[in-house]
Amino acid sequence: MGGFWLTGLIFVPTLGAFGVLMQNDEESIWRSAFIFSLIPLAMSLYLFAAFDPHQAAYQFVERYSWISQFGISYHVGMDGISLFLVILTTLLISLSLLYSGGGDIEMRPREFCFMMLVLETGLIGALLAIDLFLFYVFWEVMLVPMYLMIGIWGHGRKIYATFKFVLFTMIGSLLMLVAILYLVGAARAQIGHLTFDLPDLYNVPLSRTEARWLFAGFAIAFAIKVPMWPVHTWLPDAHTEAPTAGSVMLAGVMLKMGTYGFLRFAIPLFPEVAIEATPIFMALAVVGIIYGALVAMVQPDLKRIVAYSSVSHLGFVMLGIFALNPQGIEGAVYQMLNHGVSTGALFLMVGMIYVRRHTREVSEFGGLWKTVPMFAALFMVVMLSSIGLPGLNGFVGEFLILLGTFLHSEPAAWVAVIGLVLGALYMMWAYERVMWGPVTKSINQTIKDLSGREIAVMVPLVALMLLMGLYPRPLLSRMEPSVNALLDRVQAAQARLDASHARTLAALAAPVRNPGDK
Amino acid sequence: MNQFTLAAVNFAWLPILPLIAVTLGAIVVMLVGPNVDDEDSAGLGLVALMTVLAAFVLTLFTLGQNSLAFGGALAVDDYSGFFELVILAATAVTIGMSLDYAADEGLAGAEYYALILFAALGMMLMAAAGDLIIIFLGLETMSIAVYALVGFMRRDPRSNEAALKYFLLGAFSTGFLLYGIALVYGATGTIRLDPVRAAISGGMASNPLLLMGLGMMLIGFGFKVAAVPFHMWTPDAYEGAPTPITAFMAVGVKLAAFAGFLRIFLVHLGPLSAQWSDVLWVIAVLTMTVGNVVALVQANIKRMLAYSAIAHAGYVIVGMAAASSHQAGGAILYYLLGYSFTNLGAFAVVVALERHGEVRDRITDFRGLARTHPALAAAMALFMLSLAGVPPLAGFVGKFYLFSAALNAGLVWLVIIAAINSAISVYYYTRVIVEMYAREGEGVSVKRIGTRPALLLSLAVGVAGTILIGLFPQPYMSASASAFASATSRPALKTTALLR
Amino acid sequence: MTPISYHMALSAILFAIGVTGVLIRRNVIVMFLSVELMLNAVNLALVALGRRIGSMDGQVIVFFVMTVAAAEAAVGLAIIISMFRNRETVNADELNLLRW
Amino acid sequence: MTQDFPALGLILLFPALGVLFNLFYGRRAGRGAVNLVGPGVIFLAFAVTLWGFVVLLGMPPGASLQCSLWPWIAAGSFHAELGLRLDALSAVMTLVVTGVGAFIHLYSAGYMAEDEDYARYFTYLNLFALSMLVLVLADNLLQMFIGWEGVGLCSYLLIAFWFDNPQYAYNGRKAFIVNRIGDLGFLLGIFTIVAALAQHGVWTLNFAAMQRHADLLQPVALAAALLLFFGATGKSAQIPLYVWLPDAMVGPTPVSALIHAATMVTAGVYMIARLNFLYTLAPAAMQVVATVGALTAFFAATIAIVQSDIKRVLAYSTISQIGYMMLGVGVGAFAAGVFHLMTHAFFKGLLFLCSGSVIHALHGEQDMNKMGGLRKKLPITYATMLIGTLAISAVPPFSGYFSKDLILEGAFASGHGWLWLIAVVTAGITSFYMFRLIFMTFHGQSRLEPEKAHHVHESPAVMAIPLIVLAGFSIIGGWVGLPEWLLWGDAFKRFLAPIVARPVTGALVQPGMMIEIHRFATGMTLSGVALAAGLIGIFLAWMLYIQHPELPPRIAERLRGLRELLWRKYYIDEIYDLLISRPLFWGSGNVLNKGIDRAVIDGIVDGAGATVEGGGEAARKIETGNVQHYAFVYLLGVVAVAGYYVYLVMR
Repeated sequence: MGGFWLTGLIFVPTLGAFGVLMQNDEESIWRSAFIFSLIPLAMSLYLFAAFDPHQAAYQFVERYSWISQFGISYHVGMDGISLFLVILTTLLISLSLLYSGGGDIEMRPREFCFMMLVLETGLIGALLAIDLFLFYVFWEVMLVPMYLMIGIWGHGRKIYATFKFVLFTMIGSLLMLVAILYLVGAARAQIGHLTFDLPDLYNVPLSRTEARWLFAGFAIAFAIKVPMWPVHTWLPDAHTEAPTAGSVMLAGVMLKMGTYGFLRFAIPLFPEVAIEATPIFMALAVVGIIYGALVAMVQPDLKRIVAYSSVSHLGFVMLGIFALNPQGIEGAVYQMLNHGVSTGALFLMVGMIYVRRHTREVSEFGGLWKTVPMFAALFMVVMLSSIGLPGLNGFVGEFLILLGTFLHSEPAAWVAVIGLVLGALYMMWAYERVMWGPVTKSINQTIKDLSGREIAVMVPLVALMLLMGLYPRPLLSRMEPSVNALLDRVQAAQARLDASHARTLAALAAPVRNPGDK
Repeated sequence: MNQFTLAAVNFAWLPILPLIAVTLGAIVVMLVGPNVDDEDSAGLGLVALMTVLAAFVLTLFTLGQNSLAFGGALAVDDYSGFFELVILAATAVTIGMSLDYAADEGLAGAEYYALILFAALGMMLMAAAGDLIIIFLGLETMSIAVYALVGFMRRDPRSNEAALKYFLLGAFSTGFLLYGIALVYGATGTIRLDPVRAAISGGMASNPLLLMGLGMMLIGFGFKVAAVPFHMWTPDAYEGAPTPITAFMAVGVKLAAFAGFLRIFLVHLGPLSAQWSDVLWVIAVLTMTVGNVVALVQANIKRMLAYSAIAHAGYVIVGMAAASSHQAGGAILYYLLGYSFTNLGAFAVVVALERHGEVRDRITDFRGLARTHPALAAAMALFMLSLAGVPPLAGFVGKFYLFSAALNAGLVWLVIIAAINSAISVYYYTRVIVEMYAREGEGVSVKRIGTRPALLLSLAVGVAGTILIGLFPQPYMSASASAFASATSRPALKTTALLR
Repeated sequence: MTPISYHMALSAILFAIGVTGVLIRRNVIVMFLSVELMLNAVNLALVALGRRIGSMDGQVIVFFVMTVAAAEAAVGLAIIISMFRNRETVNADELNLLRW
Repeated sequence: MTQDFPALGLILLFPALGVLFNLFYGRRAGRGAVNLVGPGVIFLAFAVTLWGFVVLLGMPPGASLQCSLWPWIAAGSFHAELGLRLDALSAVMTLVVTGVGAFIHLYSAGYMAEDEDYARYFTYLNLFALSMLVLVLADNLLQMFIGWEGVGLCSYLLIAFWFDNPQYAYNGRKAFIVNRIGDLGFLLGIFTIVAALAQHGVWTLNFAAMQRHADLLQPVALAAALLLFFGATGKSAQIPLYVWLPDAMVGPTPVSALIHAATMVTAGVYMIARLNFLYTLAPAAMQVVATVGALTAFFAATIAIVQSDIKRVLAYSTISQIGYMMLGVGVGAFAAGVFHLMTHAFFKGLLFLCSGSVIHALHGEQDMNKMGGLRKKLPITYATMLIGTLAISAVPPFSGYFSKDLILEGAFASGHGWLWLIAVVTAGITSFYMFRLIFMTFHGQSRLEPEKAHHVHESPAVMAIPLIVLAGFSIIGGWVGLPEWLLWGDAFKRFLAPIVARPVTGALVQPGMMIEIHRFATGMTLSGVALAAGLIGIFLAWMLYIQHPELPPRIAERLRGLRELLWRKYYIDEIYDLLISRPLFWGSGNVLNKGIDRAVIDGIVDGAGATVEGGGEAARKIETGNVQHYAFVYLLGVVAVAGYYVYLVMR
């Protein structure tokens, strides 16, 4: 094991970023950026092959001391959960770059590629970090390029969108920072030395109140990123104003950072609180599912529709996570990937249509199938995957999530399934208005069908949709051990909770006979 | 006997060699000054720069030993060494960005650089003070020089006004500081700091003279570090002053003031921390909040940076309020280190934008800078992010260190307030970035940075510091920690007899 | 001999007068004089305390303070003059180019 | 016993290949190739099915062929594999799907001869066949769901095939959404079953395995059965979710024949028959199924009376007929239900194709008021359609007679007197409106628009052949269900018995047992009554539309209210629109989007921002520029600090 795979994975993009700065003419900028993004993609695919599917522990671990005074180390590792999110990242970055080179980004391509590659570093780093400090660093690092991408290459009220995006996330993450520091302090009291290493921070003895506050500190930061209802309103603005590639990365990977954070940090660090908080989060998730779908339904702007659909889909993910059983969590992880693929594809296609017509208003379109059949057909497939049609990827995730939810709490599942109908409703309605019906606007007669480059961008995604829909096993089997490891912690916590309840009951029952018991 | 004095000489002069060097440099500049006309004052600047570098090197030699010179008047320890080095670096950078600024603005070179050197001298004295008088002397040497520098653009009424306000209020608050010194002297019977600590650790926690004096000194320093509500002069002075001097104030003056502040309160009044940490708690909250909130609505970059400087003083005071934590001292020193480099860099960019006559100090002047001067814009963005506390830059790691110290001292709420504050601060720092990158503007055109080596160097120092201190903090952290430790853990009074 | 508290009280009163002067007088020169009054009030306290403690330090500081005050006066007046050159006023209320 | 039979995979493979071919090469390869491949793959699948069927016949009763494909979803202990299972039940269904399907594909080649989008058409059609076969051959519930939603998708695509008409597009979506609503029930049903089994550590959705552990399902049987049935009401257009089917008629007529008559809409019945072991555990659920079926049958029939669009009449008749099937399975006569499913596939497919041929001949005219007297012009169509009509009117010896008879028998025998009565009445209505259709279309004098009148022509062979074939089946198709006292008596029921009539441990009703009518006399009486009802219907239709064509308008006049009620399909669409869609959209738009999202949440966010900024504005105003104000603020600080220390000292 070992080697420098993960470090390479994280920092090759950074090198690439500076390599791109060297380039001058537009052609070579795009080409070099794309090539540099292919390297991590290849590496991540190799790691997929080299990954030991039976091992729950972190793999390809690297660890070097960084800030010894705080026991902070550069500690990275990969497990069955981060593996796929990393692959998703590398893939989407490459595709976004490939796509953006085709005319979506006219101005300042060099800076754009730079941002994209730095963003990749941030995302992958955050996914692989095992040291809390390191994680926080990457967590913030990925914020900056995204913020600049929206700010520079965005449209419309991009300034408002960027500020909203940054402030929302910043407030969350700073509170998380405080929580991290407090946790580390508490750990120090127990193990004597400062450490930010995740495993060391498990089982830090905390009073129930402390644990609750700390969990809140983490959960708020992650919930904002997810985003869960009601802290979701930054998302539609950010998505809508962002350039296509920005939306793709934002929806495709960044939102997963929130859900991933729950899986990697919030829940394993404070399992008891997580268990106690389950009803709240399930409720919020369900609200998000329905709410997001309903609001998406009435959006006039294609991108806003997709954006709100993300709120709904991520609601499913959160629901699955807090089902706290294998079906739910594996479904959630799977759904993260699905959402990355299908929503990424959706944003790409919306971008393609935007490049052609410079509008995203649904009402501006109609009858596009007549003029751009290939586009329309691909869009149909993507849409079907997004609404979870069995046989495509979306269904696997949603089914497992709902099953897990059902096994955990039936009412939640009963409400959540409605999201499936609503999802189909707003998607198909939008599709119908854009692709079907007569061609109302003469300008739509003239738009061109997909270019070779665009097809090249879409094909891998569509292929993934089919593959992941029909043969999810290679993914699920690799997740299983890691998920189980997580669940073991949860079950242990459950046991502790039950025990303490039992004790309190006993104490209530016989306060006199055994006074020592409390 | 003779050998003894020699030895004494050899040994005892060493600690003040840097000071002497700076003084001599200043005098030389002043003497040769009149023969040089203002347009090519750059030469004088180089002389001054050389002086500073010389002093810097000399200071390196004073490191490692931990003693008192001149019967305890000067503390020769890594603490003073640390501050002196940073101060000298700041001075060097200031001179660097002044070189063609001064020529550009037609400032009288001789006085200008001499005053900078004298100010530096005062700052170093404050850092090295082992004695209330030296504190006072250093403070005044620095202040008086800076008053003059702020008002250095004689024809510019803004400059005059800034100087006058700073001067009046400065003198005003000197009164309070001095009153504080007097009372502490009265209470403890000594003006040497070590004996003060010795005296008060004898438990005079409720001695009215001492407490009142402590309060007064706190106010006096509060003024110099621009803590709310003693901050009112800051924005005006920063805005009116020549930009390099603004940088000098934001970094040098602050460092010196904190050097004295920390040495007196954290080190020598440490035993009484129960008596002042609550006050600092309140002041910290006020300072951070006012600084950040008012910075939000500033349209002038220098004024904005002034308020940001106030806010950062607030963060540092958070660290002071956490005196009970062993980390506090190191955290503060480290924070100041990172803060200095970042701020110097930021001001260097502002300087780079200015052109004789034209004031380019409105935030909107940065509009479109990314298009016209990508390098400058990138540097500015870097500094803004560091000030906003975005990892892995110096500003973030500093905050991180401070906050963990404060949490370590149990100041959870203070830290949460601080966190919320830095979230607010993100807004106005990123506003600059938005102006540079996101907004469409023709973009100001300025002399290519490449043609101004000194300025370029200053920028480079800023960038390098901001990145390195953030990315590889360990050495700087241990340096800060040990520097602070050396001030607290001095072996019992070991004076070297010179003026005995 | 008079108890120390008398001197302290006197110096406090002088100090307060100085502070009041700074706050209420509109003429910057007078304000500056008030500041000098404050310093001298402190000097009085220093001398008195020094005498009570029986150490020279008090008096020594006073000398320093007086020199510093002189230097301060020089710079201060210079600033005021250059100010007056540009604005033809020494009225504190009219110094409001820089605000907000 | 089960035997591995990998060839089953071919049944899916051929249509799949067809899909790929038509999708990627269809346009380039040209119409000829598509017309060859499209139907061809289905005929191949049909052939394979026949092969399997023969093999199956060779095996002892209750045997099944299987072909396991690959493991699919697995998480924790839950796991679902993809596999195929051909037993008596699925064999019948598969034969119907591939057989009838093949001929309808063939017919399509002619019907779509003028449409330039033929490649897309056959892509969809093959995809439908594929999904339907996945549904039918599935050996587990989850895989069935793949097909279940897949066919929904295809019907969506095919209803909206001519999508440039917004109305058609809307109808397509409506169909899918209504189906999805039903599918929620299906999904929740699956969950309920999984949860119940999981409690006992059994993790499976495989039909055979579930049947083995049927006793574990007892506690949730009712819930699961009802939920799944809700799914069936969507797919099979039963009350309350039947509203989509009539609108689905805007699709190409072969589609209506294949999807909305012969195969897809009967999936619900098939599913219930498949899960008979579950339903027999929950008599109450079966009661519901039977009742809903009967009522649907009746109401749909009544609506059909007044329709004037030839395809809509058939659509409502389909709903009504499926109601019969539901009644059948509901009363435990699973075999009867499936039997009717099969015959119905024959004659209703036929009827639709005929109507298609009529429409084709009239260049898209669908209004029966603009037809009449076509008997001469379209002899083949007329003949075959008449056969179909006789079949659906349950006139012996046509196929419909035997299957419907079995159902009625079952209803009566299982003691559902009322339902039986409703069914009989409905039988009467059915034959009435069907013959009304025949008479209005083919008899009387022509009401054609003149310009259409002269180039009316009989359909080409490629369309005529399927008509004839299906007509043949509509006649003989029922003979496998001759009463047991006749010839090979009751072959069909005996063939299915091992699947649908197996005693279930813990079941309260024992299917198969209860519907044995041993008394020949009773049997005869029952079918006599039903037959009578049918004949009365025909007679009435003859009276009204041949003898006294002037009467119907007057009656309509007289019973205006009733007619309006039926014409508006009992206002169900309007009610749904009023109660569900409008509030949904209005609420989402105004309450959620404008209200909560914009006003409340963003209001709070921006408000907070504004507050901070306002605070800044206010605080900066303190910075008046007047140095003495500064000194004053300073002094305030001094007083505060001094005060604090005074307090410390005094304390």
